[in-house]
Amino acid sequence: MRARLVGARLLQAIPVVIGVVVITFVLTRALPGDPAVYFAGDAADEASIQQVREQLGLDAPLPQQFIRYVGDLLRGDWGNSLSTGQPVLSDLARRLPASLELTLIALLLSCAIAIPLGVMAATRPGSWRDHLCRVLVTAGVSLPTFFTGILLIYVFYYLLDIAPSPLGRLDFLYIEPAPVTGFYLIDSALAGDWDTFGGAARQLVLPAITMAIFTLAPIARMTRAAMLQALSSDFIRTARAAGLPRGRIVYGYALRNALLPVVTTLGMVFSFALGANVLVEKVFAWPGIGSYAVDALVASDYAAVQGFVLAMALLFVTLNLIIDLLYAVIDPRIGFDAT
Amino acid sequence: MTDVSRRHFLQLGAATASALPFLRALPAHAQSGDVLVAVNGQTINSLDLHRTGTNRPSYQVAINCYDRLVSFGTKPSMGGGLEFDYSKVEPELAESWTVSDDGLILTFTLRDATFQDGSPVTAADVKWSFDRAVSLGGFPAVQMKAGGFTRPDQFAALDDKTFQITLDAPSKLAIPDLAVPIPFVINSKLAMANATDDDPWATEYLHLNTIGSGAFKVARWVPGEQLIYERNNDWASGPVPAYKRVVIREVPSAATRRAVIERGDAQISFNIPSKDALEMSDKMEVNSTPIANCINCVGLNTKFEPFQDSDVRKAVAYAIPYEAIFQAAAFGRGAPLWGEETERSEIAWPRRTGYVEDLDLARAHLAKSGYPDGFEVPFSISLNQLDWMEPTALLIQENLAKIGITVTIDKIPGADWRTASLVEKRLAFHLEGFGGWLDTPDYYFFWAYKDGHLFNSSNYRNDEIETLVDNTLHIPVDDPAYAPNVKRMFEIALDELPRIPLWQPALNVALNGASDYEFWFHRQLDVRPIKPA
Amino acid sequence: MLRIADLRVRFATRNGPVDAVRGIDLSLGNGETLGIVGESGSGKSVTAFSILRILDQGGEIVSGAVRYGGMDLRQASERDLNDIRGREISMIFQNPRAALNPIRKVGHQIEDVLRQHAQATRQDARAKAIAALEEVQIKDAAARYHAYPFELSGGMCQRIVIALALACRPRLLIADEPTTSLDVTTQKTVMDLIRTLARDRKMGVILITHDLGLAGQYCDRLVVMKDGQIVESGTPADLSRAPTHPYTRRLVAATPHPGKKLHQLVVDGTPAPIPARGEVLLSVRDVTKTYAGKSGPVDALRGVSFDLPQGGCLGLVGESGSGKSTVSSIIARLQDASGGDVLFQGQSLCDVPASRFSRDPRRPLIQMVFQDATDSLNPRQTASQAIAEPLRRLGGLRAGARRDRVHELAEQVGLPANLLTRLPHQLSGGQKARVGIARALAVSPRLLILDEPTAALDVSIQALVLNLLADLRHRLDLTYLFVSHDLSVVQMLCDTVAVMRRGQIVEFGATEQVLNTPADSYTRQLLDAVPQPIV
Amino acid sequence: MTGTTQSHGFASHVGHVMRQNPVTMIAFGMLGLLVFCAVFGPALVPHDPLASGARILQPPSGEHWFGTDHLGRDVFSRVIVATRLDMVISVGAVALSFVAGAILGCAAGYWGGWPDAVISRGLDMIMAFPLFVLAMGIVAALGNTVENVIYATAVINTPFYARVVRAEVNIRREAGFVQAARLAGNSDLRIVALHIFPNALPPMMVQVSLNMGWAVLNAAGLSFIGLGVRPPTPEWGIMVAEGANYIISGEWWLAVFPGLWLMFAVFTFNLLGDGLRDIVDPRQRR
Repeated sequence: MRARLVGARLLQAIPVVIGVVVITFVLTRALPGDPAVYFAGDAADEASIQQVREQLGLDAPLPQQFIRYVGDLLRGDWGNSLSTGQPVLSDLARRLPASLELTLIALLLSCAIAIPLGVMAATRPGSWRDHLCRVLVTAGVSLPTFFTGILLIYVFYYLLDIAPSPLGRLDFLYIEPAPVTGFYLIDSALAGDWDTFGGAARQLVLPAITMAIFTLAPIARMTRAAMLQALSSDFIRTARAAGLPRGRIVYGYALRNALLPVVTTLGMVFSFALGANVLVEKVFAWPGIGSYAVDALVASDYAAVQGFVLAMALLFVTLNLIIDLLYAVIDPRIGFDAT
Repeated sequence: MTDVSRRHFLQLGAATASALPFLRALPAHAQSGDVLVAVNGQTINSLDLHRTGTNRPSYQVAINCYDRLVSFGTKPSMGGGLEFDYSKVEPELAESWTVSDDGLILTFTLRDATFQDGSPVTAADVKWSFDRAVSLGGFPAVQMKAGGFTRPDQFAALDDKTFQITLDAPSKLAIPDLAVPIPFVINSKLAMANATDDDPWATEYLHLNTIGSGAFKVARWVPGEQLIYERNNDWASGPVPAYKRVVIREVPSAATRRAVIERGDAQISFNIPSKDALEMSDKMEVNSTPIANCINCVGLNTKFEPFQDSDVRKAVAYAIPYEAIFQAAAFGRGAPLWGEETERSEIAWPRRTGYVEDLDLARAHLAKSGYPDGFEVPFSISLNQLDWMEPTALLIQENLAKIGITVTIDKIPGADWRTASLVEKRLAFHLEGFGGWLDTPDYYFFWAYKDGHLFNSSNYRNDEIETLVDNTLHIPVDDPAYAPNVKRMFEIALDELPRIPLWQPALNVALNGASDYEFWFHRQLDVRPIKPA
Repeated sequence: MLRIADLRVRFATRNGPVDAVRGIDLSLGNGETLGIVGESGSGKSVTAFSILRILDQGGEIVSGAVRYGGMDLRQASERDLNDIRGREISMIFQNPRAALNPIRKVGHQIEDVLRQHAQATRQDARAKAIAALEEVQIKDAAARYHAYPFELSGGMCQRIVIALALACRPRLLIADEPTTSLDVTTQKTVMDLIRTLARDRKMGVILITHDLGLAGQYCDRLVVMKDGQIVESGTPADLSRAPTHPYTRRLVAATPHPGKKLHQLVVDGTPAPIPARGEVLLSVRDVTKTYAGKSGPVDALRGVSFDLPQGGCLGLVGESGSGKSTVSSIIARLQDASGGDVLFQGQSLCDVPASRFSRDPRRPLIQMVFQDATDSLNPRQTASQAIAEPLRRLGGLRAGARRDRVHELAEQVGLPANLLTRLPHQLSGGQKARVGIARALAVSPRLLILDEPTAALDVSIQALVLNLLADLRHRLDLTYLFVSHDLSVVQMLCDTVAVMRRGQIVEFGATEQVLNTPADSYTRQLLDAVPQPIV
Repeated sequence: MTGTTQSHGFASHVGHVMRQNPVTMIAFGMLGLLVFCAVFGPALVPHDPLASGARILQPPSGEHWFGTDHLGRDVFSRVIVATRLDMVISVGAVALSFVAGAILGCAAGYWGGWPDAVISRGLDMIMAFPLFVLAMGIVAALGNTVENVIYATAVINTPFYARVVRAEVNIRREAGFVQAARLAGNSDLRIVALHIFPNALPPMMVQVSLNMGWAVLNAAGLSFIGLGVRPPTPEWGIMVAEGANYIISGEWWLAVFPGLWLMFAVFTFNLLGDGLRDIVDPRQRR
């Protein structure tokens, strides 16, 4: 039954991915600037620009370019990025884990703060704690991430000297762990190299805090709303009447029921954060896909932009699938409805 | 991180590094003295300068990892440290050379040098490399052409140590053009071993590998993150560099770059904003070298109505607040180009223009023109060069408003900037900052004032300039016709004013813990001479 | 065993404090079953919640004492209370499915309680939970242990709630409307189960209900509550024979049972004349309806036919899912039939598709009163806007005339004019029902379809609304199609009854005949389930 | 039931909502300040926000409350004057996406079937894009103007509204009052527009308040990347982005004041949500 659910989900995703491919193609071609001119170099003349254009296949009419692009995609060739000079696929393979690691850590941090906050607010709605919590998380989401990031660097690195230099995923001091998953924390742990693990963790702290501050609000809000609803449900009254202690009622009964909308929100926040990473990555010189996309976009690097968007769309589809499966784990009702 | 823990980790890192296979044992700590860390804001996108799409920051790989036949000498720079001396051509891979009397045949004798795989450098390698530079097209071919090198049949390997070039016409630019980064010498045997039928010049292999005889080789390259050079201890063309390893770290945020260099986590921050240069100069060594043959100027596109009127152009020139711009946009770094020329020789370029900020004169010129009541015009600047273009544009906008010219500022994305300003030349009013690699005025005029040429973003055409440039470009500097020709060019250009020079920009480089920086015309970091402070 | 003295409960609401319970005194002896009867808002549930101190957010016990054994529950610490809750005093609720944690296996929920009160260890919890399930007569308890609430029927869920409440063998059970959301047939078995268990265990029971009949049947003693106060108490027999308080009298009168006449529902009611029956107004001919279900087509209607004469009142009776609502919405032209025809005044209604019927000239002639008055009023429209809505679209009246018509209608349905500017949430259930009726009458329909118009109302309000409907039928010469699940209501208002089951009419005839000599076994079953009159 | 009694009722309802929730009251007060700055700011600021001066990079003082920037312009004046533009961007973007989302959501939620399938997949498609990058792409492709920033922000916001509306419309399309409206002779279009959609307003208002703040942040982010409003127009995002380069060198006021003001505005918008919802929710009326 659940397998069918997964299948139906994947089927639904196909038109979405196709649409994304088409829109991205059109959008990239609408970008200003002629990549041939941009990449032909500083002193290139007409002839050499034309030469570059032909090499890039930009002289063909658009439909033909599109057909060739799709053909390449189907063969697993995502093209070469002009600005990094590498195959887009290998660029993404290297950079995606960096972004994912950062986003996941940030979200973990965010959840660790936001969910208890939301629960606390929901158990005392209308109290000063509720208002304070609301004001705090709202303040967090009101700060532009690039501003927070720079402020944190200034204070913790430049002034206080407690944070490591904001230069990407690992200080010069450490050796990159052998790539298994691409997540430095996991790879270094697998290798048993705890120094590198510590180094990678240190680098993660400031950017992760920056992003976590920004993502607190939606999670805390949704936790509060879902908890309020769960706490006012009849079964909570049953549990109270049966003499179950408060902690068990709040965390065992109410929170587990409230998790469903929270998981949905988490999914949205995750995909949103992955896209909004751009600015944080710029500030912390984080070699993730966000900064990759910006550079590609500014340089009209078609293959890179297309590859990035396609990767994100696939990730989004996968993420939704994971969330659906998570639902099924949390809520036994899911999966039976579909029949 | 405290110093104690730094040291602790350093030891651990070193221990682990030595235990690992050679290629993986790369990073080590910056403060160890063997390693130089340099930060810059741009991405290196290829290790092969000849490849299509290779960007400017990547040129440094060609400089640091490969040798050319010749190089320029150095002289003390007014910006601090040393800078290249265009008048002195010095040997690099070539031990010596001769020029035939008619100036058409250049014969080079190579020194005993080896590539990094141990094989000797031969004239055949030079021939293959030069053939490649003129055959792959794009920018390399254009630059080679400036020196008169266009076809493989001009190059010949006479024997293992003798290499000969035959020019179609003599030119004073020929030998200097061999000192630019383009004609670097590649290990042709290794390259050909990695070539395919589709890729006879091994561009895919050279894109990822450096196979030269230069001072360094690229040991690791992660695009968008860092590039690590490792010293070639057998470098024959110069003194062995002081650093064993150089890490070029990419840091997009200028604020972060500043923090890192100030805190001493990097030893060199290359191409820093002028403001930082000004402020950091009392804390560390900051070199601000005015870039040779480079001018930041205002472009007045003569294809557009108001700017066809020479009085309008003069009105604009008198309305520009030069000093305020120089302070706001360049923080006084570089060389002013307004007012009367008193220091430079008559044939020096860039030079002061004679124009000053004088709103009354500006109004008078505008009143004389066909647009006494002013007009409206968009002013275009590039998003990629906002640091100097934006303040400049704002200040010009403000002053022009005072004489009745309404300006709207139009930010153009980096990808579109070259197309719009240089290729299609469709920007009416804009900023431009061309600098010529070869440091002669006629070379600048060739690119920036000749009709149809790339950097002539003003669509300027003057028949006399056309002739003058053609006649002057290839004759030697000591030719009797040279000085009068050049002076006449200046006269016409500064009177007609298709471009209004503002100032000669400087390249700012901060060093904290390193020294012996040299400025080069290619505006890339040459790490070979750098030593620990 | 339990003594409540001068209990007062106050709720802090957005509109200021509201006194929900205003000083009640109650006592309960060992093994006694006490019924607390009252309509919605009377404070009966709040009283029950106060005993265990599980009031909703904002509720507060202002004064009074709740003594259980020797202990004042009002003063007890939360920890002491938690030992009493579920072990000494347990509670069961209405809507049993919602009362169970939807994502936890029912067996585990019972185990939670057992282990909380140290009645079971990790090892034997499961066996004890299954035993508790068996005690409430759940067959195959070991399999049910693994079920989730959504997999069980409502009756089964209520058994599990009871098992959960009784797992620790409490001495007092508080049952808050335990059967309200259950089918009539299930209601009886659940109540019987509670009675049996209470007797076996010598357990005290407080039964909270709005249904006087039900309370009378199962309780030793009754108290009647109104507006947070006890208005009368006594044995069921006393209360029904000689109610002293006027409210109790009203309540007793309003409780319907077979054989009761409509006007008897209200104190001093007079029977409304029945309009003369004319020609056939509505003729339903072999109507079928098939939905595209997830696993193939679903036949909602399998050929329904009947005639309804002008001035008649047809009761369409059936349980949920019988297709009665589908029939009514097809006649109301809210949806199309798959087959068959509906003739109105001799002309087919089906030749105009439902999506275009809103502009048909016959639109005003067929109107409808909806089941849930709250759901059927736009929360953003005031009462007068709601009533004026059909006038605006179909009436063709000017603003002034429209306002007059709205006032006229309000008067007809007995809605005070000062309530017309209120929004639905500011009106009571009965008032909303009147707005719904006024709206349906606004464009002077010939046929009025009444879709369970009183199902969501308290009995006393239901009595008034039913009498109003009878009165209007006479005054305005209306024809009614009355859809209901409640035979006791239908028999009072309708002159013809159609019993529906699984998309078909299984029995059709004059009300008397169907009620007294049902031909179909299903009709008999329905009749049996109707609660008997008190005593 | 005349107009006056209703508006009186509305005003007292708003007053009631404010009194009910202190945070809402503060938020509306803050909004009042922002609106005041947007309307009267340009007329009241002490300096011309565009005029450069000789005193560059001056720290805050009595003359320049927020200091001056790298061209000697008064930061305080620029911050206040920027309020209007940023309000226009956020209100414009939110209004556009509100309308588009409402139409799409109503169509999908009410009619279901293939319109629903098409619209939902279309929305999924937008959501499958990394939204900020999509906004960048749109602005880059259409050109660097305020209007395009508004369009781009509107496009990436639309799915959120459409989804809320779709869900709200869908649960109400068979509601009793909708059936009643049908019986009252309303056409489908009328029912959706006048009966169902207004009931979706309360949850939409929460979305509106969140998105207004997000729109400002989005515009600021675009400026940070270098896409956005044209100079020398004062705009908070540009000012923060430019000022960010000066933090390390000690000119903190360049980024901090616009950043705080930006935060203040976003904060205000975000806090408004619950209040706005209560105001448009008739059930909150007494």
